[in-house]
Amino acid sequence: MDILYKIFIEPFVFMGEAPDLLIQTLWEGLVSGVLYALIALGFVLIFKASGVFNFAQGIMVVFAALTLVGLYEAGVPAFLALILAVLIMLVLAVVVERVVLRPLVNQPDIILFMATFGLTYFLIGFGELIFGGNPKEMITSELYLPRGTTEVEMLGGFVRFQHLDIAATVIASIMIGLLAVFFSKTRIGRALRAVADSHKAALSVGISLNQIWVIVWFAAGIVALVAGIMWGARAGVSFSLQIIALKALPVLILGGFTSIPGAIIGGLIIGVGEKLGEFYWGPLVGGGIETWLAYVIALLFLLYRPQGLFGEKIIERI
Amino acid sequence: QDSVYVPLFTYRTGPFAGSGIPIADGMHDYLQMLNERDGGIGGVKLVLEECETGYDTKKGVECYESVKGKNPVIVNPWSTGITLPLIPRASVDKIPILSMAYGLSASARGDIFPWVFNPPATYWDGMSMIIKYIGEKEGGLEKLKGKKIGFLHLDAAFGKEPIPLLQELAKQYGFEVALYPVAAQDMQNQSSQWLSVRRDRPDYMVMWGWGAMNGAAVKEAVRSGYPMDKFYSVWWPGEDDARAGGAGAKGFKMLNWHAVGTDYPALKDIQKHVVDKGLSKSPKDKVGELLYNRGIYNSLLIAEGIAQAQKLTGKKVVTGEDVRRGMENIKLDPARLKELGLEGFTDPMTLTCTDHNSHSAAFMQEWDGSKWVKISEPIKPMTEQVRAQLDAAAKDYADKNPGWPKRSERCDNQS
Amino acid sequence: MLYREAGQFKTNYVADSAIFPLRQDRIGIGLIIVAAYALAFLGNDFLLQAVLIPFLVFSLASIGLNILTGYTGLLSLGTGAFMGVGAYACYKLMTAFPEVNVIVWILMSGFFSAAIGALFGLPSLRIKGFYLAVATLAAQFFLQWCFIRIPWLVNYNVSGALEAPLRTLFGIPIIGATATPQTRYLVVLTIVILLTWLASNLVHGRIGRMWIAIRDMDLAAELMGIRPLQTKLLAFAVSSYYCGVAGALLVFLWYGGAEYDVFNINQSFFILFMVIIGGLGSLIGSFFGAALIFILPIVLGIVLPAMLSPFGISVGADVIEHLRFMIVGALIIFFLIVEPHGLARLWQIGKQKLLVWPFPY
Amino acid sequence: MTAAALQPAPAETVLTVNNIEVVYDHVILVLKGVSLTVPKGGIVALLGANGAGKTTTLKAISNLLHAERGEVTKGSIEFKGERVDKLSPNELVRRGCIQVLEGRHCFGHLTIEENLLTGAFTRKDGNAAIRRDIEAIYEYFPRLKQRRTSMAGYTSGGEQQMCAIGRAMMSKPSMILLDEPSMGLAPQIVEEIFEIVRKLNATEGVSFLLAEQNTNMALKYATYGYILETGRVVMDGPAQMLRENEDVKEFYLGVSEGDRKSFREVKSYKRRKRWLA
Amino acid sequence: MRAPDHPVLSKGDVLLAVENVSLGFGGVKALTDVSFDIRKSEIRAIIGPNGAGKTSMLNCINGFYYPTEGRITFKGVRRPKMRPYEAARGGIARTFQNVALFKSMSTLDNIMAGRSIKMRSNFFWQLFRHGPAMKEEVAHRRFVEEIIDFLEIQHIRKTPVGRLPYGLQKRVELGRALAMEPELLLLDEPMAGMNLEEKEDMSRFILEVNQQYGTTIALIEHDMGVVMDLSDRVVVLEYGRKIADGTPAEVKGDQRVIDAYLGVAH
Ligand SMILES: Nc1ncnc2c1ncn2[C@@H]1O[C@H](COP(=O)(O)OP(=O)(O)OP(=O)(O)O)[C@@H](O)[C@H]1O
Ligand SMILES: Nc1ncnc2c1ncn2[C@@H]1O[C@H](COP(=O)(O)OP(=O)(O)OP(=O)(O)O)[C@@H](O)[C@H]1O
Ligand SMILES: [Mg+2]
Ligand SMILES: [Mg+2]
Repeated sequence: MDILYKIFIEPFVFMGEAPDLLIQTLWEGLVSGVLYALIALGFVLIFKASGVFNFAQGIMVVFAALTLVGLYEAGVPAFLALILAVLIMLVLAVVVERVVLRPLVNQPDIILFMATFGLTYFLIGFGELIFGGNPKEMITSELYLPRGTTEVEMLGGFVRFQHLDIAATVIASIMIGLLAVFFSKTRIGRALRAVADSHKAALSVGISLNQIWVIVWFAAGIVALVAGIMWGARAGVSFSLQIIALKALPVLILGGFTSIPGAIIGGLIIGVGEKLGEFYWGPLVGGGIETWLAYVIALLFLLYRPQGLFGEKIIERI
Repeated sequence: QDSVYVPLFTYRTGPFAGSGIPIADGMHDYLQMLNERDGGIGGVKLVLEECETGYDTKKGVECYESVKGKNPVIVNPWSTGITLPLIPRASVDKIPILSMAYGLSASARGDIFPWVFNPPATYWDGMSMIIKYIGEKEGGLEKLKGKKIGFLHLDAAFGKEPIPLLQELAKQYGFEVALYPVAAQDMQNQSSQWLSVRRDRPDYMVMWGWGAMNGAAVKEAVRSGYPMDKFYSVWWPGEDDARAGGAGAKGFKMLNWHAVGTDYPALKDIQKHVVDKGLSKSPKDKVGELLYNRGIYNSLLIAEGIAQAQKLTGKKVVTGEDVRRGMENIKLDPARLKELGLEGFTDPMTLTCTDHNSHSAAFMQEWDGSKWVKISEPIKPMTEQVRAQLDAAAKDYADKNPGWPKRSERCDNQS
Repeated sequence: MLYREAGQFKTNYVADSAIFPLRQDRIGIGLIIVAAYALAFLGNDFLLQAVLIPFLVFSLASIGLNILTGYTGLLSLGTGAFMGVGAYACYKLMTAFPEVNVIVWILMSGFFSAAIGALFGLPSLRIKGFYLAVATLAAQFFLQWCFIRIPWLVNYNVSGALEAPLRTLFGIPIIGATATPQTRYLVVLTIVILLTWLASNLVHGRIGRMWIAIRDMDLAAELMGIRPLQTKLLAFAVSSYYCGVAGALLVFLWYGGAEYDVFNINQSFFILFMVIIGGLGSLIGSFFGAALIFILPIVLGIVLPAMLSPFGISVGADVIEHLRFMIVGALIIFFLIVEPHGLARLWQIGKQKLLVWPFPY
Repeated sequence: MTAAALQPAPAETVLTVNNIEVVYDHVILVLKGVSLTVPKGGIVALLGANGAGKTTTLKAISNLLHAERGEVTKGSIEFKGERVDKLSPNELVRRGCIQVLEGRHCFGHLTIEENLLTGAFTRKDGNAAIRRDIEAIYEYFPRLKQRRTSMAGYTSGGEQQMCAIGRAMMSKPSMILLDEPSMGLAPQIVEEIFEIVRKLNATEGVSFLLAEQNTNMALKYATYGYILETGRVVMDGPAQMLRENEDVKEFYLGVSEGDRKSFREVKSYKRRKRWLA
Repeated sequence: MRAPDHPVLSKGDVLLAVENVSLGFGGVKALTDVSFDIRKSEIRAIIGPNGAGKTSMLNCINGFYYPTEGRITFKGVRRPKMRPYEAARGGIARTFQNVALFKSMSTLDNIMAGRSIKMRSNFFWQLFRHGPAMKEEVAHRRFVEEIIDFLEIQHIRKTPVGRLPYGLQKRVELGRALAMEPELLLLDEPMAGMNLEEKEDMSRFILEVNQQYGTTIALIEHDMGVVMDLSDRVVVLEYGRKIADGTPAEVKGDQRVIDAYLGVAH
């Protein structure tokens, strides 16, 4: 009985008792959710356009951020460094298309997945060779990202809002909005879905896979750069950042691999869910349940909808 | 020319490279300095070879196997995960293992683990020192009654090790413990832990972290407005980790047992003979930083082990077996430290056959916004409590590993 | 012109459905096995301990995952955790019943991971493809969490780690510090050969066909009377069994003690990559994959400095490591481009070319 | 073949395939020197038994072989007078040559209408024109209009086939490579399709290369035909001539002794004569 | 598996009865109130324009779709919500409109896979590939070789089916269905994409199966020649509704069928 009380009553009582903490938890969840979504978005773009699960997205986040900071440390002015970093992501996209994707057209998904793993290895080695393995600080103030905190008095307590978090939320939302429009309203958007459906048929109707892939990898590169800046500002820029990319997996799966809004909503559900779970229920089992809670949440949703919340329906026809 | 082979396990790559690089540089530069300045130790050149582990157990074990054949005099794995599988092998391969203030705490018992050394203090020592220091600040350990101490730790063997002691002390002094585990893959994403901190309002926070976890924790503490002067850490954060918190990190405290900075003849020699000659990989301004000096301390022990071995055996080219004996005879007293050009670099420390750790005192230092400042006299560990933990753990290890050999290695300082 | 199938006629179905219908292949396999045993006496410690033992262990884990992902088409990212279950089960068993021979426990420990694997395989009826990865990821992280959080699993060791107490076979130590690399290698080799043989029997028989049927076209398979849930769960169980045994071998016969961290998600990916690069749905591919992903970096680590030094380039261990990463990454891509179906297919094509040699087709 | 002599002096050719050899997977030799030409505005049928290599030939032309690990190892292909064997498939579509893949290959997750729209990917002549053409296709295939908002993956086999053909037409090609257009279609739709072929050919001068098993139909609409067997051209000639060839009649048209035989009566002992052993 | 006692049926008894079946997908009605029956040992053709619901009908019969209304009785037993594998085990086999072979397996293995439901040896013996497992393997191999001989596909016995041309794939698929020794065989456009010669072969196989083993066959086909020649009775669907049912001759003459499907009288 006691245990039932602890599971089903106590957390809610506590929520009521300290509503400011509840709001703070929700806000933290929201922010993590947005940040997860930002990483997930990179995956979605590429998956949507080629059916490739891009294992290298995590390292691309690191690589992009490192390039930016590395250039800055080498004496390039911040905004020029930003532009150069964008260009380097373009070069990366072109190279990936030429060297990896083009020869592997029409291969099974898992093979392309594996190829992106090769890419990951390469980028880790390459990145560390150039930038070294030691962590760097993100150039937040040079990029005019706000710092500081606003403390709002409410509900008998206070809630802290980091300006950086607010900025991250705004930027991520704008970005996701733009991408969603771009991919759903344009001719390219339709072509992307076609390519993801079948490389062969897309080729046969004259869609240029090469061009499409460069576009999406470039878009994913830019998303990676933004994610790198935001995560870097939060946690520092280092190769350990790529571990975070794993967190994008449940988000992605929950939202559906192919849906841009899915990434954001999945991110929010996971972010808020895991923070609430960890904060209110975690102590029951000694905490640290955050590591798997996200996956369990995703799993529960999947049992209900096997293609994720917004994913394309899995067509089962015979 | 005669030489001894000293492999250095390092990780300049991978997620923990941030901590690994300065340590590797410090380790390398000190020994290299000996080579350059003195032609090695006792006239024998040191052959230094780095093996990159990436803090990965798999590669660490591979490194061990690859150096094993080259008669290494000592191995320092620099990872608890790598140390554990090496412990049983050490006695068979006759290679001493130096796991400096990490690894298996029980291996402090030289009578049970003759081949493993973990000076100058165990994690239990460290925890007891921190609690002691906090107690003193409060005006006596009894004053801790009713207080709450939060323990933020990496959710792995390393981070969990001090928990039993902490709980023991909590019982003894009547304070409360709140545990905040951080999973390795969530190292950089600690917002829920710090939310819980805000909920529980612990009076003090103690951290057992490594790699990116430290910097992220400092950042989060600042973010969530935790009073930094109540935030303590075991000896692993470096300058970069504290710097990550920006101006808000001022007041952050950590335990340490050696100096930072370059105001020592030996460090000057490193600059002169190694760094200035371009033989170091370290950027000049990082020489003398905390983790760099940690690396120096590690190499200091290696060098002393070799020197003592030479003294004991009369041989110039010593083997792993000799160095094991040498290590058991390390005695870093002020005179010896002065001789080495490291006067005041660290507190005196002695290893014996039975005590492979020395349970040395450490001091508290504080981040003043740009550097570490020593703020306390040496704090002695609570020997009694630690001893109990240690003996229980050592006995446990021997019990669980039936056939664990009784010490048969010779002892040179039976007294 | 040694490699010809001409003149080898099969007169009965037993012979025709043999796993190696070609005489040369049978001789080849025999030679390889003999050579593998001979290596125990010819190889040095480094070769045995740092190369061959882990290679065999990873091959076994790859076979396990190959059964699931390669043969049955179910993607799993929980291999590391399933290996962990085997290791922890083995530790519990061998410390609780030290009188029973440890080989028995190693082989038994797989059943525990089989059970857990099957449990986490349940969602596979509904969830497919990359989406299924989430179920296995949940297993990965949840089990890993259990390994840290349940001290009972490690008999309340203070170090929180698995230790390898001394265990013997016929009086010779095979586990523990005093076990020599030779004996450990022989034990691992024998277990791996035995289990590979069993796996090969399975995949070439009715069960293997059912697995492949599910992989190739699960709807059609169901319409032919193959029960999807049972078949998938069986694959999960068998696969996890292999992974579990591999996990036990990894901890006790290779590392000789380990932390929970060796069973992390990276281990899962590591094995998955072996399976893919080796060839999905090929047992021999599992060995190729393990060789490429595990042994190649070691070889590079040794060869690279030697290659660079004649040019007067002496580089640090870290640069070697970076180059190693880059080269392995590039090689993976290269091999995939040359043959997306893995090294096993490359091997097959090689054999086919040899059969028709000297003509190109 | 002497048949070549009967051919009237060829008009301008759009497509020339010159002695190509195709290898799959580096080891499987499938085409062993196939040559053919399609005259401008012609309808050429490619006939042959299962596995003769018709699909492979078409894919070689449209450069889709690469995606299946196939390779043209010998010979050359010219389209409108230019070598195209090194071009990417989309470039070829841009130049006006499009293939309808055998076995439908619609984009399952796109609706029928979106499928048709992707066909217009390479077009630059504006939305109005595209809309108009979509309506035209709906007119040909009213069934598609009814199902325009359904995901193609859920439509019936025949509907998908119509969709694939319609999609190719949307690119306004000057040459269509049609692989088994009649497969899975109801008889009246088959007629319809061939009528469309004829119409496009007549009014817009579109050339066709048609791989078709329905020999009857194919030879009725084609002007010229090639018969392929195990990777070689074994016979070619004007459709008229092929229709009257005794062997073709027997093997492909089923009208050997004057009358169509009932499927109930066929016995296995007949034929087995091949042009190639 | 529960095995309901089926009455032994003789030629001409109703094997499968479809009564008032309707099937809808959201807004789309694939079938509306369709009723017909299939008698033991007959060849029953189902024809109709594209999208009429023929394939959906087969899918209902073997449990891949559940009818939204109506009932299907097989061998006198009504099985609501029957899983496809239960249907297969009950004796219904089929081929598919879009070939659904196991692409990476050889012809032989594909057909052997079709025998999975007939194989019984347990996991243990499978592990060792000896004793009962091997005996069984050989016994079934013998049966499969008969099918291979019958379908004249010996030469591609060991070729992975993914590489086979379309027509041969269809033949292998028939082989796989036959391996199940079904009582009711559902063929979905078995002759699509074949030339005359191959259609003749296929017709021969179908007839022979029907005559030798008394297998009941439901056949979807767009080639009217084949349908008219082979089938005993024909049911015609249009827009999901049944518009005619009868002997080939009757159906051929039906004006509605001509309007909806045939276009011109054949
Ligand atoms: N991807 C492939 N890999 C290997 N062999 C292939 C591949 N595709 C086709 N083949 C082989 O090439 C030969 C020709 O096949 P193709 O598909 O061109 O024949 P087809 O004339 O179109 O036959 P159908 O009438 O059945 O469509 C066949 O023998 C087939 O086995
Ligand atoms: N799962 C489904 N979801 C939605 N609509 C479906 C589904 N299955 C079939 N349909 C629709 O039902 C109708 C009947 O389809 P069906 O495949 O049975 O046609 P068919 O008679 O076999 O046609 P064809 O001769 O072209 O193969 C089609 O319009 C199709 O789009
Ligand atoms: Mg074809
Ligand atoms: Mg159909």
